[in-house]
Amino acid sequence: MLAVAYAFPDVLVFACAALLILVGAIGVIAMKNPVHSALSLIMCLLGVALTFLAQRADFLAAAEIIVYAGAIVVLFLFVIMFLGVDKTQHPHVEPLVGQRWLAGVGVTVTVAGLITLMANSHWVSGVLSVSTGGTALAGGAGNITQLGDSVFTTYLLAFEATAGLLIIAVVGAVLLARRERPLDLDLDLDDEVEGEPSPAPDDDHGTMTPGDLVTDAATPREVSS
Amino acid sequence: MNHVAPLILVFPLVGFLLVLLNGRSLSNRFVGALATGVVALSFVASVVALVLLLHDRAREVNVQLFTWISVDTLHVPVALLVDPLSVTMCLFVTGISALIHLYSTAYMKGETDFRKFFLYLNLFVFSMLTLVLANNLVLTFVGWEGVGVCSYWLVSFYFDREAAASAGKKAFIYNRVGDVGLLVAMFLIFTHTHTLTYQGIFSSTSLLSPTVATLIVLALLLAATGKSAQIPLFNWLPDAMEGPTPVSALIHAATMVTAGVYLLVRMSPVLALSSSGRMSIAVIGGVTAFVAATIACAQKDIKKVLAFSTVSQIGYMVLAVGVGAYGAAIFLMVSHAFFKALLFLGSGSVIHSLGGEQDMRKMGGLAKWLPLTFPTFLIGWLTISGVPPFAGFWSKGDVLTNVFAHDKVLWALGVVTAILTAYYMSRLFVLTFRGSERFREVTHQHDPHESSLVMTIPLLVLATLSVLGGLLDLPWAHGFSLTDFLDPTFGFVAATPTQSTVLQTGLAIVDVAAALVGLAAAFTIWRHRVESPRFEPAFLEHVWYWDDAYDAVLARPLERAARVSNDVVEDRVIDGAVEGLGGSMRRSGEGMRKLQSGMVRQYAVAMVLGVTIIVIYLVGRVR
Amino acid sequence: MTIPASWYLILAALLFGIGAFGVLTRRSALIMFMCIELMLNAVNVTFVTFARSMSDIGGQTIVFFVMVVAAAEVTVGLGIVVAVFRRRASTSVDELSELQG
Amino acid sequence: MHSSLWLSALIMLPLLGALVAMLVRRREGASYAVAVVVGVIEVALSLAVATMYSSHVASAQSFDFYSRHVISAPLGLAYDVALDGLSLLMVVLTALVLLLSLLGGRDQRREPAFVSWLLILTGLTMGSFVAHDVLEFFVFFELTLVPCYFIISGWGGAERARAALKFFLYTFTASAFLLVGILYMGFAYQHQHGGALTFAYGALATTTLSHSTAVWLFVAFAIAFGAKAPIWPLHTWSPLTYAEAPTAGSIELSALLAKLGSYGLLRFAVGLLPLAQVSVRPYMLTLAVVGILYGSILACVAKDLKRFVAYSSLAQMSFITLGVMSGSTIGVTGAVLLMFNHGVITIGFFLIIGFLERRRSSIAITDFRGLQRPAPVLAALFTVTMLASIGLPGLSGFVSEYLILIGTFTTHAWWAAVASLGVLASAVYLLWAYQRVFHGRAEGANADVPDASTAERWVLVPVVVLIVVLGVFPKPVLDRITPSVHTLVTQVAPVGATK
Amino acid sequence: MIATAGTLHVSIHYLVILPVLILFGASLVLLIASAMWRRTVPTAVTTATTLAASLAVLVVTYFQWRCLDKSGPSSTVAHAVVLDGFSVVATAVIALSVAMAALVAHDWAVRENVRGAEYSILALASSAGAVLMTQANDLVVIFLGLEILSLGLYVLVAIDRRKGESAEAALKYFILGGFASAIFIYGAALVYGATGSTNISSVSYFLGSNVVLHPGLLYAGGALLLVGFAFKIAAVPFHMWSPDVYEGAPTPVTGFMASIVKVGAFAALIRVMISGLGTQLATWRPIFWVLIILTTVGGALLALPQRNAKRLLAYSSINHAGFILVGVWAGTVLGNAATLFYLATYAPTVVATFAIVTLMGGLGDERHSLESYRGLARRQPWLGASLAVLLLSQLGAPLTAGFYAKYSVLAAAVDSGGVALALVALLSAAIAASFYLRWTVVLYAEPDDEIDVSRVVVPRGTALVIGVGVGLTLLLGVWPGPLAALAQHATVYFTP
Repeated sequence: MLAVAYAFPDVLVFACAALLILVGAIGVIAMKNPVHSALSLIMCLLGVALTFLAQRADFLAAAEIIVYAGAIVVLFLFVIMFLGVDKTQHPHVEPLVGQRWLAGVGVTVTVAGLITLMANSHWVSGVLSVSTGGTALAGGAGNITQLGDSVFTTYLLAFEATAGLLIIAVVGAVLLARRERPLDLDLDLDDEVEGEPSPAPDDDHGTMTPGDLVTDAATPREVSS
Repeated sequence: MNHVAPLILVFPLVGFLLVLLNGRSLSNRFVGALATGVVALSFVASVVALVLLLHDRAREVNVQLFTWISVDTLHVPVALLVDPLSVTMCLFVTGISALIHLYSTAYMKGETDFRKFFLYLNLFVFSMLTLVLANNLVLTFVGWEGVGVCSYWLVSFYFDREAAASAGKKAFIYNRVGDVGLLVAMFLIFTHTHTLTYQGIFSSTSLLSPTVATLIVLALLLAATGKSAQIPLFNWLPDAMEGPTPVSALIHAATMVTAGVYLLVRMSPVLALSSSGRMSIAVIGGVTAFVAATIACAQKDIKKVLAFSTVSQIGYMVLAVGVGAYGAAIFLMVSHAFFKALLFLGSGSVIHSLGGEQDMRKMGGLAKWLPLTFPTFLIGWLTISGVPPFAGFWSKGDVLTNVFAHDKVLWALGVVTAILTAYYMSRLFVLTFRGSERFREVTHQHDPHESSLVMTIPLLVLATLSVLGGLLDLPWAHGFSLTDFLDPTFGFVAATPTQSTVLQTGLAIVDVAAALVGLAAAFTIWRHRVESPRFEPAFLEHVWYWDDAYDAVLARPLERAARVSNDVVEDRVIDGAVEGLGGSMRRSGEGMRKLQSGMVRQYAVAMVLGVTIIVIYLVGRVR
Repeated sequence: MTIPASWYLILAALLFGIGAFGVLTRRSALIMFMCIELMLNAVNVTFVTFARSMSDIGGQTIVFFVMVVAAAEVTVGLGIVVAVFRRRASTSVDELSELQG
Repeated sequence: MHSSLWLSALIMLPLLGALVAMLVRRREGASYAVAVVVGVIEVALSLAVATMYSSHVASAQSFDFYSRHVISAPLGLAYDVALDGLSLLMVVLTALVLLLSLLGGRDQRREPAFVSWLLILTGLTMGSFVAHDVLEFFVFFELTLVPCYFIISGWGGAERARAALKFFLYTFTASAFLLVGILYMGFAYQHQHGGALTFAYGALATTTLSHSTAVWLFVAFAIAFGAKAPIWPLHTWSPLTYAEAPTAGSIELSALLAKLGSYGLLRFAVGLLPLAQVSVRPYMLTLAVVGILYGSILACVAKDLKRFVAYSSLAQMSFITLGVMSGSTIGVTGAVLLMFNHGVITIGFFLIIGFLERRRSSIAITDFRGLQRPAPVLAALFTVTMLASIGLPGLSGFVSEYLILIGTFTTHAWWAAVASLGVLASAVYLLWAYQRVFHGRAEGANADVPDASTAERWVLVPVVVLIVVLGVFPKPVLDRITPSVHTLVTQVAPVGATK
Repeated sequence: MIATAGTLHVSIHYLVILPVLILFGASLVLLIASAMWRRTVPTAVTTATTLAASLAVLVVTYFQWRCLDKSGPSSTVAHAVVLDGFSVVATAVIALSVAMAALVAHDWAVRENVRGAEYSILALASSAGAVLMTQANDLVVIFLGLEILSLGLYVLVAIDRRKGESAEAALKYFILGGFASAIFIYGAALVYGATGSTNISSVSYFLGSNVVLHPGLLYAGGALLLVGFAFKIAAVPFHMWSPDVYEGAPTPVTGFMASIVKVGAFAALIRVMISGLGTQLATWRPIFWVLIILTTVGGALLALPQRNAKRLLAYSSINHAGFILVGVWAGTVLGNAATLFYLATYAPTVVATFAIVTLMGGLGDERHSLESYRGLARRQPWLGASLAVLLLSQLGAPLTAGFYAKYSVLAAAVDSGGVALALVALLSAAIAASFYLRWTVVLYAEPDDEIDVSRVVVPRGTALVIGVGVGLTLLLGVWPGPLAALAQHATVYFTP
């Protein structure tokens, strides 16, 4: 095993990545506790980052860890904590008849089918290097340069569009997460412009949540539901 | 001729229209006079036409009026054919009609629908004349149907009575069955000859193959059985007696019912092409004559007896046609018109005198109370019984002689029928005029009274005609007889075997014997009796259960079929399929709705399964 | 030895499948989101693998966009979950079936 | 060749009339007056057109009043009108139906909305009959459903909603086949001849189609038109709908709109697919014969008068189908004539039934008895109508029925022979119904039924006059129909007999 | 289509992306205004801004069309977006829908006393996404456009936070939308692997110049992309979100969503499946075929038992989606033109319909049972007649735009040999007719005394929207020529 790893370091890397990914992914769907799921997700994402590294996508590997593991999963965890999420759910109990069975068969057949189809094409059939004009992918700093070039040329519009996407996401999150004030839905962006959702307390259920700590005390309003 | 022939038609039509359009403003008297007058004028015109025709060497005149239908190869003109046959028919139709119109003015007096009666009657005369004078089958059909519908109206004249209404309907529908035959005959003829005028058809008979000709003849026979009340369509006629008695006399004895015979005679050149067809006609006629005669022996209603007697007599005519004795058929038709009209009007007079009673068991001994009706009726009775020298003897004898030449069995049947005829007519006569007076209960102890002069004059005229009718066609008067006059019309007649005078005389003796046997038997049996189950078997009284058979075989199954069609086929099968389709759509909508459970994960599964199917399809495609 | 692209692609497909299965079987909206993240990551792996196979930087660039989308989606998604949680104190999607039929 | 403005006027006048009727709806009776005026003008116009129509116009198709304007080339949409012997009578009938159903309808049916719908329906039906472009025809044909739907569902009987829906869905579904068929022909033509998409009648007639395709198209057309006509077994909407519709609605439906079905069958199925029709003829004829007998049988057991007329109409319309499919000039001419005659006769029937309903608030046959005594004029009018329907010679029904039967006999003897039984059957059910309603002793409410009022008599006068005149002297009409029919029928001369 | 790698200069034809910029810019302006403004931004201002922006877009599309006429279709920003007739017309339709929906939403907000700019901000941003989809020439751009559109809608659906359904609908929409997005982008990845690019021009160029002997990867990618679109347009069996979302969302949002999502998604669908992967049309057709049958028939059948107006319209829109797919199935110029024609007629119709439904919903937006429409046409003839016309148009009655819409897609299908398809679709329309008619009957039925028969107040803005919707429906029904010609003309420029 070790010998194999020594002889083919790439295989070792791949094996590690695959292990991380699959175990992490299965963890996400199998864990009872959402927090555990989130942690499994991090594991999975680390594996994904590893595959990126192994495939000369150094920058993306870094971004994967920073954006996903660093921001997104943290966001998840934050919300989980914030909502004090119920742990009563048993992933092993399926209320919908046949759901799991259908899902299993459907997904398995689909994935198998997709793999078959991919194999039919010898895995890749596209032309080489449309955007880099045939030059090989660079690693390290070169990778960043290439990415930068690409973003500001071929994908300039997409890049700009992501800006819009983020803005709308922010606005949306802000709107959604505020407390219910049915007759007055104006935006108070002053203190929420940074894009983090500002969770509001859940007064309906009388539970003390972390959200209460960030309630805008400066603008006390009557609580209504 | 071009002016006279249309006039024959126009007079009754004018009468009809005048009454139709001004009915309310005209008095009953005027309407009666008008209706009678126009028919009389029509008779005059017919006489003129006869005179003109006699001066016409061709003995055939075509009067074109206007084009009725003209499409592609189908040309139907409104045109009249004046030839010996049509003129003969016109004469006796208009003549008898005029008499019966006259009779009716008195008979129908006091009826609420007096005007309507004459309206129908005039229209009937018009239709009958159209039938007779038409120069093509389609126009004949117009008259054919016209008389049918008038008969419908007149039979159901007392529509308040359910029986009358039903009888009218029955008459029309039975006729209609025959009409289908006439239609099919026309279709066959047109398909093969591309013409429907008589002259056109007769000049292209060579285009008709024997099979087609037989089919045509059979179709025509069906038409004739309907209109002329022959087996199997004869049993509407007795029911038609629900109509007023003059109607029975005119339509259901003298004129309309002979239209079938007329049609067959008219189509004689086509009949000539099919011997099997003619044989069928003869058999139908012979059998009908016999069967109707047997039934007449057991009827209690005076008009019913006369009705079956009519059927039987027309059977003779049809028999005559079947053996190719067209002249004899027409001769019998004319003489029958005289004596049967006489008998009906006489019976009408009797009924009238008894306040509407028709049951012979409640009559008897009327001879002394009805001094004019009795002798005229006596003449009628003797005439129909075939007693010489009255018209019936000659005409029936003519028929039987011809039949004898063709088929001995049918002749025998004819003779037996003759015996029966004499028998049942005598029975009728005895029960009505002889024996004890049984009518008191009906007349509420009043004495019966003779009818007015207006009613009896026609009786007298008809009685005269019945006596003298034989002169029209005496067997030895060759060259100046009805048959000779008519001969050109028939064109080709199946050769009548010449018969020796001895044989003819022998046959005449047989006829007389038959009549006397019938008379004697009737007098013996019925002089002292009113009812006699032995001689009135139930199956005869019930018309051989003919109606019941139709009921069982046709009417009831059809009714059941209608119910089944309505309740099962229509509601459940056809509409059921439609509604079921709609229902299944609704149900499948409801069913699919259950899948729409609100469970988001199920929605996702549906999506995945959709993807799965697409992927499977694609995998299959790359393979 | 260089790992063939097929290995990565199969790995990605499996990851995608696991993610999809998770979406179908987990009732917690939060975990469903995580599963969607798994699916997106499978896409990322696929892109990167293709980018390597074809020596094309485009694939890597797209991964970048996918990450942004993922982040944006999560932001909005969690906002919705919070909104729903306010009413029901549950993140289970099975309890959301008022709208149906 | 006359100006097509005449036809446009015939189409537009009722539509404008509807608009005016709605505009003046606030004034009591004004809408109705407008509608009646429009109806009178429409009848006059149609008679004028009928008089002007010359059956000897130069073109081979013998179309008159022709003109074509393309509305949208990409959609293949055009305004294209023309008149020939097939549509001439239908135009007159359309105008007549409008006027008579306006005059004969019940008083409370004189609401502005009702008369507006009626006018719209007339305009659209008129459009269908003069449309010389297949797509244009379809548009009009389909559009007629809308006013019908509103008329039935707005002013019908107790089950009006169901009846209207059933009627709409039946015809709407069936017309799906028509639209697809039309499109198929249009594109087949375009693929063969290039150029813009067109549905011009003359153009489509020249499309070359394989035999099986043509047969399929014929079947599609037959379904669409068969549901409208109706042809057995696509008729089951009609009893319900006729029974539930208001009198004017029943008149429009059976006297007029049903004719759209047989007209369409003749003009488009037979006219555009002459060779296919030879193959399907036996089947269509069989359906027609079955329809004749089936309709007659069901008419015998119908429980109310409108259903009764519905089934008798099924039988009559089947006669028309028989004639249309006969493949003989005589038969087809008879069918065209019967379309008109049946229309007139049905107007008569439904008007009288409407009068009876007004008197007794019922149309159940068992509710009537012995009406001839208290209402002799009504009975007489019914009798004339009935006898025309039975096919009594001298009245209009006979000429057409006779032509159909004899024409069919020359080409398909057996079918015609069996169909002749329909002549018998019609007598059976009509007389039976007559006996039950008018004969017998009138008692109770029936004894006090008033006879036809003067107004009612005058409404029926045109019906009776047409019945008699067309029965006695149909020649001018036949002379106008025959050339067009001949052109249509002789298209198949090489294959089928033309006699 | 070779990318300009190596240089950092990207030429940008601003006219092309101006509609997106305007819409997004307006959204941003409102966002900033509401952030800066101390008080709540008056609804009138936000609505006016939305209207101004969408009208500006309409004006821009006019110039775009002029530009097209002069110099033909073109692509810009490194071929990421294109200017062609299709995108121009689709953009115009979206702009019109946005304007109409804004008016409806305005009156809704006034009635419900909802203040604030969020509807306008999100609607403008979403529509920017939709416009981006119509122009996008790159799978990634389509993906981003789709996400912008969707994220905006998720939030809009949840905007009425008084109601639990609103949030429920949003969550369902979101979960399934995210799922579908993941599938879509996976498809994009596979297509990328199969062709070497995500740019549609490049993809089509690649497929046009290479014979793909082993198209498995391409097929897989295409299929997943198709599924992504099928979800957006709510094709059966990917439709299940739509009734729930239509019902749960605030009614003006539903109308907005029903129109612009369809336009954006169908535009992108055509660009991807017909323009990009059109060489494989033979492979996609059977899938479309089945989808169409399921969608048309399923939508119609599911609508039959509905008693809720919004749900009914949701299923009806599924049925319509099936019809529009018929045009896509054809895959010809005629088919594209028909699709465009359908979208252009359907969008205003459906917005106007939902405008009336919004009105009828009453305060609280809750009265949506069909029973509440009983006798409407008798109380308020114009409103009732308008709804009747709109329903008849959706039914496909002649003399309404809906007829020619259906007609044109069916014509395209028949032209391409899809007789059976056209027939099935039409028969589904017959099924659909029954529920439209049932609704119409209710409109004209005798009012039920037990139900509140208060007159519905029709505010001017909504009245205008209804007027425009009905007017267009009737105008196009009588005179479809210009739009048909435009649609036909538009697709001439289709592929750059």
